[in-house]
Amino acid sequence: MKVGFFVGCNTAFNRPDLEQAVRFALPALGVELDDLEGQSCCPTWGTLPSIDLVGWCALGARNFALAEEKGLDMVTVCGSCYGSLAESKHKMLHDPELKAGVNAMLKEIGREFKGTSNIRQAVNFLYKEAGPEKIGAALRYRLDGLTVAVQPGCHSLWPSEVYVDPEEDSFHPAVLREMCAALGASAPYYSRLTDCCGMGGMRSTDMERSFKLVLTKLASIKEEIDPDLIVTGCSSCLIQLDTAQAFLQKDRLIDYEIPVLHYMQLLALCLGADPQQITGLAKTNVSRVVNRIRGDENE
Amino acid sequence: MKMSEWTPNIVVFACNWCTYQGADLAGSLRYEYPPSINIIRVPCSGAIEPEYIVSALKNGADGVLVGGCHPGDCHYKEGNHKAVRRFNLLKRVLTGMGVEAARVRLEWISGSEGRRFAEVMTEFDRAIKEIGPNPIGRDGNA
Amino acid sequence: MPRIGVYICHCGENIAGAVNIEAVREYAGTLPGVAVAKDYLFMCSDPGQELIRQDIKDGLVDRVVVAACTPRTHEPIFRKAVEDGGLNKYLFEMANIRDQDSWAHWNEKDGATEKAKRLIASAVAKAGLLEPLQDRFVEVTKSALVIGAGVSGMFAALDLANMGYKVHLVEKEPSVGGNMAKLDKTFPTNDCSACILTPVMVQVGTHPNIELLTYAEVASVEGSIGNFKVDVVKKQTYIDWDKCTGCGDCVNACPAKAPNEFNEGMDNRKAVYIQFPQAVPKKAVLDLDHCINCGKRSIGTQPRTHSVTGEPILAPCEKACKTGACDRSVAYDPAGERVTLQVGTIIAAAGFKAMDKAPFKEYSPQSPNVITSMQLERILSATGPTEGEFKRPSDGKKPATVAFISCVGSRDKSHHSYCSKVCCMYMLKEARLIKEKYPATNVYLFYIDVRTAGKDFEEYYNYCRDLGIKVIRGRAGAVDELAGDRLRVRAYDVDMCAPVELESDLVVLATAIEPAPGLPEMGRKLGINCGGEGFLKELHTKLYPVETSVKGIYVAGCAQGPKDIPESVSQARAASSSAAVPLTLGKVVVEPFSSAVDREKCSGCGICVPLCPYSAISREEVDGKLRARIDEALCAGCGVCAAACPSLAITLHGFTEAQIQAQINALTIGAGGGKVV
Amino acid sequence: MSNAIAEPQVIDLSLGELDLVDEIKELGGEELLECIQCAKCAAVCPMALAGFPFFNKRVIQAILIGSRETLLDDSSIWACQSCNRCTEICPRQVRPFEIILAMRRVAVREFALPTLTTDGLKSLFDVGHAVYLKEAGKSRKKVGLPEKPPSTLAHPQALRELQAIMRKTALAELGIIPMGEAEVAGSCEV
Amino acid sequence: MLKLAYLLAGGCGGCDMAVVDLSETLVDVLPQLEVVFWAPTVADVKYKDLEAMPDQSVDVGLVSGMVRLSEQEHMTRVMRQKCKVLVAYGACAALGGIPGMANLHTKEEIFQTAYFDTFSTDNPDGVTPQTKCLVDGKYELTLPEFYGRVRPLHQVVDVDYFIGGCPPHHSFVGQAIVAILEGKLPPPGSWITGGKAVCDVCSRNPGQQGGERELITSVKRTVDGAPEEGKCLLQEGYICLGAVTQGDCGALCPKVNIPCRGCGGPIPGVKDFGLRAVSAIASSLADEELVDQIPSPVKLFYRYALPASMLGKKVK
Repeated sequence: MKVGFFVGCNTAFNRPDLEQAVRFALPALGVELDDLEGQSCCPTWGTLPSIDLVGWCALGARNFALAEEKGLDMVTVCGSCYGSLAESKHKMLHDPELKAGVNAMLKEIGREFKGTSNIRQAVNFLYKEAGPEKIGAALRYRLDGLTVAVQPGCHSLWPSEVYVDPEEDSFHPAVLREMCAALGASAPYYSRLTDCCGMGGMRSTDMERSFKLVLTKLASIKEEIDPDLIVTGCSSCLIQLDTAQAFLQKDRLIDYEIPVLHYMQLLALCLGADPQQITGLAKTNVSRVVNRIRGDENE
Repeated sequence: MKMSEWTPNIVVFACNWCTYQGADLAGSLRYEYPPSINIIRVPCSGAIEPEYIVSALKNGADGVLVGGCHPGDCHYKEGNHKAVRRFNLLKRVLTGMGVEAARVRLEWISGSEGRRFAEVMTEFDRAIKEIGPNPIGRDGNA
Repeated sequence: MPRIGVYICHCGENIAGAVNIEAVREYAGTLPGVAVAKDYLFMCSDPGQELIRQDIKDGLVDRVVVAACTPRTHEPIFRKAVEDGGLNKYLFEMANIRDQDSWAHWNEKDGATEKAKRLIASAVAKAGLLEPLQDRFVEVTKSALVIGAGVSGMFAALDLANMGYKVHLVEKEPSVGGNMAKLDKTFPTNDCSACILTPVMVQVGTHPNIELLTYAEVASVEGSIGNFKVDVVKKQTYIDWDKCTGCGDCVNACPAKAPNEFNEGMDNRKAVYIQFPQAVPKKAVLDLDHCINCGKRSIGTQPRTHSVTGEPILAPCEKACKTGACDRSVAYDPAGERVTLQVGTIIAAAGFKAMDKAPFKEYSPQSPNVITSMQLERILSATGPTEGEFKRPSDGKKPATVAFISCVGSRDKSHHSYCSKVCCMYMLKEARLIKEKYPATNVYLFYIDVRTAGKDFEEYYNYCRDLGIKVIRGRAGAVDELAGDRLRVRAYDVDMCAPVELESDLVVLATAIEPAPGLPEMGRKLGINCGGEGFLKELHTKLYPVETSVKGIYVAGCAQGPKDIPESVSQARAASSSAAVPLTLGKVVVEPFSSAVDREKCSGCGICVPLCPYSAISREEVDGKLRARIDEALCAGCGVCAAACPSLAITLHGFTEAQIQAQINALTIGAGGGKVV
Repeated sequence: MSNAIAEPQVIDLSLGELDLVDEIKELGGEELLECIQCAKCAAVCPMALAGFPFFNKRVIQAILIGSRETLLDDSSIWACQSCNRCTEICPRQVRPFEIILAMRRVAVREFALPTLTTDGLKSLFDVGHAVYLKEAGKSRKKVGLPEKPPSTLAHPQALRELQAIMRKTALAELGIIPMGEAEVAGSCEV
Repeated sequence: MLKLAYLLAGGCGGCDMAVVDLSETLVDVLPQLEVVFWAPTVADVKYKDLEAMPDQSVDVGLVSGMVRLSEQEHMTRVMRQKCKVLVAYGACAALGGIPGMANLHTKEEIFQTAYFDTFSTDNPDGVTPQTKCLVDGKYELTLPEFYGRVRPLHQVVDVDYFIGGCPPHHSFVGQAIVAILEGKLPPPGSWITGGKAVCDVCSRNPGQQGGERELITSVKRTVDGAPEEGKCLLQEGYICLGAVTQGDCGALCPKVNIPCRGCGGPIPGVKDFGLRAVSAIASSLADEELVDQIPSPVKLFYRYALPASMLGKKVK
């Protein structure tokens, strides 16, 4: 099968290693990627959605139109992209007037939004289209004995009505945990699993307050699970959890560091990708976990 | 007549057990809707003869609405089933005779749907204003 | 030429505040046929009615139009005035210029005034064509049906039975008692529910005038006030109740288990079971869905014979039964038994259901320690799964901290937008019961608003707060599971302006009161609408709170909307009084708005025959020709036949074709429609 | 309990700008008046948990009493994470997040928006990405990717399409994006 | 001697044939009749002859056909002036008839089809009927004006009696003439008919067979197989208008498996034939979906009665 890869901003510029992980893992599982040339920002919440409802939807609709023209669904590893695109599509499909307004704008650039393509969140997409079993069978390395804490990310959960893969109980998400289990890891429940990481508008507005949320979350993870690794389903959560720990350590609010990877990075690793290419930009020390997974620990 | 001076004349045939009650409820809850709405009380939407609707149109009413009980809720078991069949067949005849489909409407409004009554009437009045005055009776049609 | 009197009501300010009465009265005076046009502050008052009576007596008018409120409430009052004045009471018509005019167009005074003129013109046009009609009377069957044997249904049944009327009391469960039988104590007096309810259940079970039909459901209702024909299906019990003594031996012997509905699924009952120990009637029921057919003894088969002893191989239940009530060789009809009842009036008291916790995912319903209030009632009840011991479901430990969450499913547009009315009080009651028994328990109540309107309720609230129950204003937003089967409640304390968290051993969801399953369907069988909220709709919220849109059918208890026990009982007794009136009178007036065939015009085509929902139309031969005939006693006056008659041979009295046509003309041509201005 | 607001200010209700309600409804917060201030949204709002003075419930109440300046003087509305948990749990289907978005739209129209937001918008217009690091080419190359992602960045015609759309939005009216030829920004991280 | 005038207005002449069909009956009544005018089919009298007669000098006037042309309107008015009793004779005069279906189109549309669009039309100069035209540059001819709509007789002049049928059944024509001769006439404005539906005389009426009518469970067209012998056509799903139509014909069509199409006109008192049919037929459908299966409802229900209907013609 073939899908459009919606890269987004954070992945492309902040964590291209994650982009590389996607470009490795999906084809390895038989999913062909299309680049959707000319795609843009989703646009993210703090920009057009906060200024102009129609403008927000128009930019989202342009991205959808690129996929529709090729008859493809889109896959993203970023929660914000997923949320913004899914929500704008939902709005346009439920408000004919809005859709007409958007299409009037798109007409001038020779495009049209029909609503025939979906935006899919990469982990849920793989869960549904490949399934844990097939993924488990394709692995070169397994995570047996590894304990991970999952962070699905708010944008794959709420509001559940706008998403195309809503089979999850959004208050007790299980997909990411199951997908980690498929790699051989143990991914136990912890009580602040659905809590927000504090990235996004909050981090831009007030970094200190944003870190307060990370701290509460990390404490719950450390105390209840004490994992080897945190696995996120969202690139924003990845950036927040990966970078915030150094600040918190500096302020002596924590005295530990838990490595953080996006699920697609972990998957690419298990499928045999070059660790440097797919995890090389992590700020937390992921190499120990990486070596352990690849059995390179003694090298 | 200038369009700006024109306010529609709308005749509503309301079933005593639901839409008529719904209209009462709309009033007692003070939901507003345009005063162009004129209700004729009938015991059941199944008692409405096609002639009533056409005669209202022929007399120059700009819109006619039939209000009955929701399917399954008819006070007389199945009067509204008869009403919908007649209405749909009549509508086919009327559109065949060149009457705008939007001039006649059938709505199920229960006695507890005061708000909906007001909303439907407001919307119908707006829709009628959009299509303009009823030409029947104004151009020597009959 | 008729002489029509038009009487315009100000309704205080209600009409006069939006409608220019003077202009309307002047206009009414110019309408064809109008002899008198008057207005008065309150037409329905005695001086107002006197205006009408006097004008009739003075010979000034012979038709009356009152322009006032809605005929749904005031038509009978004015008809009486017309009759007292000496006219046939059906020579009267109302123009609804309040509910359907002034109230709805309060901010458009000119529009409201013009509309009042049109509505009066329409009423006058119809009035000119009114004909005198005679009321009909039908004999009343002196018995009643009460549907539902909860506290409302039982009181309604007892009242009617005590007046000397035969009452059929139909209950879908095996025992009477309803939801109240599940409760531990009841506010505001904290009486033990069983102590006050069981004597009533016994009375109901033994009253000579009450025929109890438990484990039964209403299948269909036909007829009208005075003479309803009701089909009731007695569901199959697979136990011969004539022989069953309720000893419970079969229950003890049965090895098959099923979730116990009476204990809200918190423990198991047997496949053969007695609903609860105080059940009335105390009879066993076999639940075939959970029966495992021990000894291959499926229902309706002969037992195999033991190869050695030659004895028949019986199932444990029938072996245990000493009276032969449990006999699996009987070929019971799974459809049960159909009984037909003839009754004069019906009271619908079908009760409610407390919502389940499953839909509220944000509150971790998968945790056994997140329970509904109804489940807590069972835990607190001496007849419940813990025999009244306060234990949490996961491990039987006594909770040290309990959190209650209010409005779960109530005031919630995704579930029920109404307030369930009783939750605030039952939460306080449950909190109080816990606190009184175990004062060391920490009890927190998370509220949106505390609503304790009711006699002695605020005192109850104050008492609870004195006990140290903590009330947090702020609806809980999440319940997280913690290690050790504990839970974390997350809320925002509005008074502290801060998010709060509470670790708790037990979380109680005050789930909404919702219509009992199947209530809308029952409403349809009875011909009563359910309101938007799904409860049976009363005729008028204030003036006719127990009547319904179907004459002779009344409503009581939570079938009409959420209410507590005092209110349910009050309404039940009000419904029984209302339902007794036709029974006492022995005959009821049937409005003469029925359809009649003019045989001179009838062509005998028979189109009308299959259209009548009451099978009131037949054809008979008149001078060698087929002509339709309408049985007036069966006709309900819907007018379907009249509207369909190809020969216009059928007249619906009260709403004749000519009358309606006159109204149409008044509203259109009369109002300037169709003219090029 | 340290984050409870300790120093409340007296609010003169008679100074409330009541037309704010209509403005919010107009700009996408249609369900505003359904709110009964039950506080369920606040119970799980990241902003409330992180200690921001205004968050869903309080933003709505401030709008309802017409306290426009309070909201404009404070940056809280821009800290909303768009997590939409409030949308999911609101028993009144108010969609509190949409109300915050609508309030942001009000703020933007009064030019009460943070610099970072303006930068993000400019960057979105200039390169098609709200988040853009000029130095990213290097790290992309480091992990074996082309310097530019296959987006508007690598496709000038696509960028012109995007800019054509953006010129039709309120951005242009408000003068946030240049009307003439674009000047490519340096980097922007929102 | 009864003076009789007969005018064929906008009709096909079929009604005239029905009179002739009376055969022997006609012979019986002829000695009592003096036909003063019968244009254009039977007697050689000119319009001016009728115009010259004193007003109210003719006892009975029959007009068959509808009014579409100014000529027809003029002659109809002359008939009214000269006749004491004026009868709208046959479906066209009484209801507008088959030609009345032209009221679904404008005059312009009709001309477009008749003078331009049809396959066999050769009209290079684009000529359409004019009220005046000059022939050979010297003879001015006048033609009647073609009106915008078809009207039944009563929409032009006061009509005393109506007789339906397309054509009226001859036995019934006889009855009517006898009634006129004997002066046993109902009040003016009435139909001189039995006033009962086709079902009343139809042997297929389920009631006639000891059964009872049931709701209609399917809708069929006459090409869809043959109805069961003796069974009610409507019951079988063939949209028969017998219940709505006057049955002075004796249910001739249903007898030979043809559903009644309504030529007998509505039962007296019915304002609008088609709407009565809509109400009766729609009410009788067992299933809501069947409504949409009824083919061309306007033409089906208004085959003979469109100009006499409440709307009368297609609304612009």
